[in-house]
Amino acid sequence: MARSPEPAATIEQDAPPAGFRVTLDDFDGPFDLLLSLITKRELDITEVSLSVVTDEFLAYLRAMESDGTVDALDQASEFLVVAVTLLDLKIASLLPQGELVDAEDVALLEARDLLFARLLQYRAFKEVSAWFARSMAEEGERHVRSVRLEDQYRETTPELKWTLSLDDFAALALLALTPKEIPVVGLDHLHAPLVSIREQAAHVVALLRQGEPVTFRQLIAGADAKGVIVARFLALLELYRHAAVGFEQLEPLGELTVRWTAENWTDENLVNLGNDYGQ
Amino acid sequence: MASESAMTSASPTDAGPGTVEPGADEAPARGIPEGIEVARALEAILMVVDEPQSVVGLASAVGRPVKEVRAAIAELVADYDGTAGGPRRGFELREVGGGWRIYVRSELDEVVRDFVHTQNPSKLSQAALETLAVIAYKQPISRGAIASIRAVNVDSVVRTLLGRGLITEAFTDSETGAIHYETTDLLLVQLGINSLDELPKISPLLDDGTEGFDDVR
Amino acid sequence: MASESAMTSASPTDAGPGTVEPGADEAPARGIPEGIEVARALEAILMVVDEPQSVVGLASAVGRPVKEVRAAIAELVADYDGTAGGPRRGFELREVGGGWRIYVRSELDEVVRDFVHTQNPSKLSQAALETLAVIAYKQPISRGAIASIRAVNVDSVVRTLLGRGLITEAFTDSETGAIHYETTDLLLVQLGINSLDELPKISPLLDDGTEGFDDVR
Repeated sequence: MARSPEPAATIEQDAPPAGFRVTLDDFDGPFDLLLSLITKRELDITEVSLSVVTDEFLAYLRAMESDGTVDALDQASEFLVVAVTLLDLKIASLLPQGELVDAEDVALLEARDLLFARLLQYRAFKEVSAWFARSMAEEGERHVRSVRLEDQYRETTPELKWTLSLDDFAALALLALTPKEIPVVGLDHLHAPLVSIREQAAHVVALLRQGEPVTFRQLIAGADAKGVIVARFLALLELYRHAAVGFEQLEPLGELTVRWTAENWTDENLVNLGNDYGQ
Repeated sequence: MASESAMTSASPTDAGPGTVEPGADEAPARGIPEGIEVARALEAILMVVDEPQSVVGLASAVGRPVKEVRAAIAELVADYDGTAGGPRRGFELREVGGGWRIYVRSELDEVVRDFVHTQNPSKLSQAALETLAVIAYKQPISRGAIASIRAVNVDSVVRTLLGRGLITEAFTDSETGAIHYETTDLLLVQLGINSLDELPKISPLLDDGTEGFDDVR
Repeated sequence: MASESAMTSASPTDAGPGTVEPGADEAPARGIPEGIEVARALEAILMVVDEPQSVVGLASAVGRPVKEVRAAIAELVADYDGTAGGPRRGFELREVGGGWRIYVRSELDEVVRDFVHTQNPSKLSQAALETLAVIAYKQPISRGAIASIRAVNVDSVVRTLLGRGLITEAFTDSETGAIHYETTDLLLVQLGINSLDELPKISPLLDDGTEGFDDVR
């Protein structure tokens, strides 16, 4: 059985976390990473020592994050799903085992089975791809008879009937040369109309920069669509990340007050805001 | 056009029950000159082809029943292999990619190499090979489904495979608009196999948690 | 891919007067695998070459003395002609223009001609026309580049267009080895124009045509 190729990146087991050097490019997705971690520890997928592998997986994820290599949301999310599942499983294995099987346990078991099933499937295709590579390499060495047609046959092939006008020909070229994009599944129907986080951030910033603390309720006043509320909330989180706002909440689920705390804020900050969300 | 046949995956190799075989009794529209064996006509045709030839195609070319042509091919294979009394030839007749073609016998590939200025296509990346494997076993399959098995975006890899002619668009789902892909005969040729049935079985590896993967061989 | 052999015209056919003939005593630099007759190696080579091969060139390829190769060729001629005990093959080994090449035996010309005709209908397929249009507007262009624009494998279509004399090889990229194609005067004649400058302009849309295909050779 073909071992998955060793990743070029190395884990330095005893080095401090800062010593991790990982490039995302070395791993073709989360399963690739997970599989290589499992293989490295020589563990069976079904008897994975979850704890160790989960820690390593998360370490990679963290390193990727700090490298800034996780920029594409879709890619990061796949890694996150796997990480979260692993983490769940690890937590479950650390907790004292109760006698009762509750719904959460069942859900965890299902999550584990699903993760392992997908991982096994991934491994199966990865392993069989070695056969593809080998067969193609072997067949590439073979020589098939493929010679120029003897002149006597070449000369007697039926004469070409050309029916295309010059304009038809140009039209055909235009058709053929028009980029044949692989159609992308549209996401438009998922949020219609699209709400720009940046636009909503501009609204939020405008309100806050007047100086007075503003409650979240006030910030979303007049928002007529759920998407707008979500976008303003995300905008707030982004602003918090940039240390532009502070929060005050006296009791859990109580009124949330937002205060403008940015010392030097330029419109350039605003332009870059929400880039992570692709909007 | 014959050249297009490399793109279609339906192989006319096996004439189904519904296929009309050129009858032996009918006067063939074209055919072999009096007194010449079918095998001889076949080897003449095999000298000029540049693509695998299906049994049905060959039968139509020589104006003989498929059954007779199939027997003649078997005879030629044995003949070239040296199991029919003659020498083991430097070439062989192989069924690859849904048809028959003359190949140099593999032990002589080395000797022949210098004579053929082949432009070997650059090797596929590991990601491309794995994607190709997924498509080969799960076809027809949409890009979304491939991406979910591989847990990565596969757009550029799919484009590479399309450009290489190893996969092609099978159909577009009328509801979702998702294009489904399937492998081509060219892939079979490059793998040196005659049909998808010759792919290695991978089901044992999928036995655990195979729910929803029943369609995987 | 082996099919490239049909495209290359360079062949070591003519060994010039300065060619050193491999001596029988010297250890051959390359040669035939242990236990395989010279005739078998020769027929392997003859199956894949486009151009007639000189005896000297063949001798050098198999690492044997010219005399021995000459004898093996005579043996093969008799073998294929059926005068050595076996059947009279559908192909024959003939000396033409100072070299040896495998040809279809003349009594089977008719069968092969019919076959070739059916394979080459008098009208070009849509795929061939589109490919031709791409070449006309983007020449000189490599097969890989055509494939990436058409998002399909174009090998056989290019072969058809070459066979029809509508395109020709412009040059081979010395670095990548990729053959670049251009259209011929025959296309101009068919289109009724004097030069490529007279092709209707469609350039504005072409600029973005190649984006995103970096990974394709």
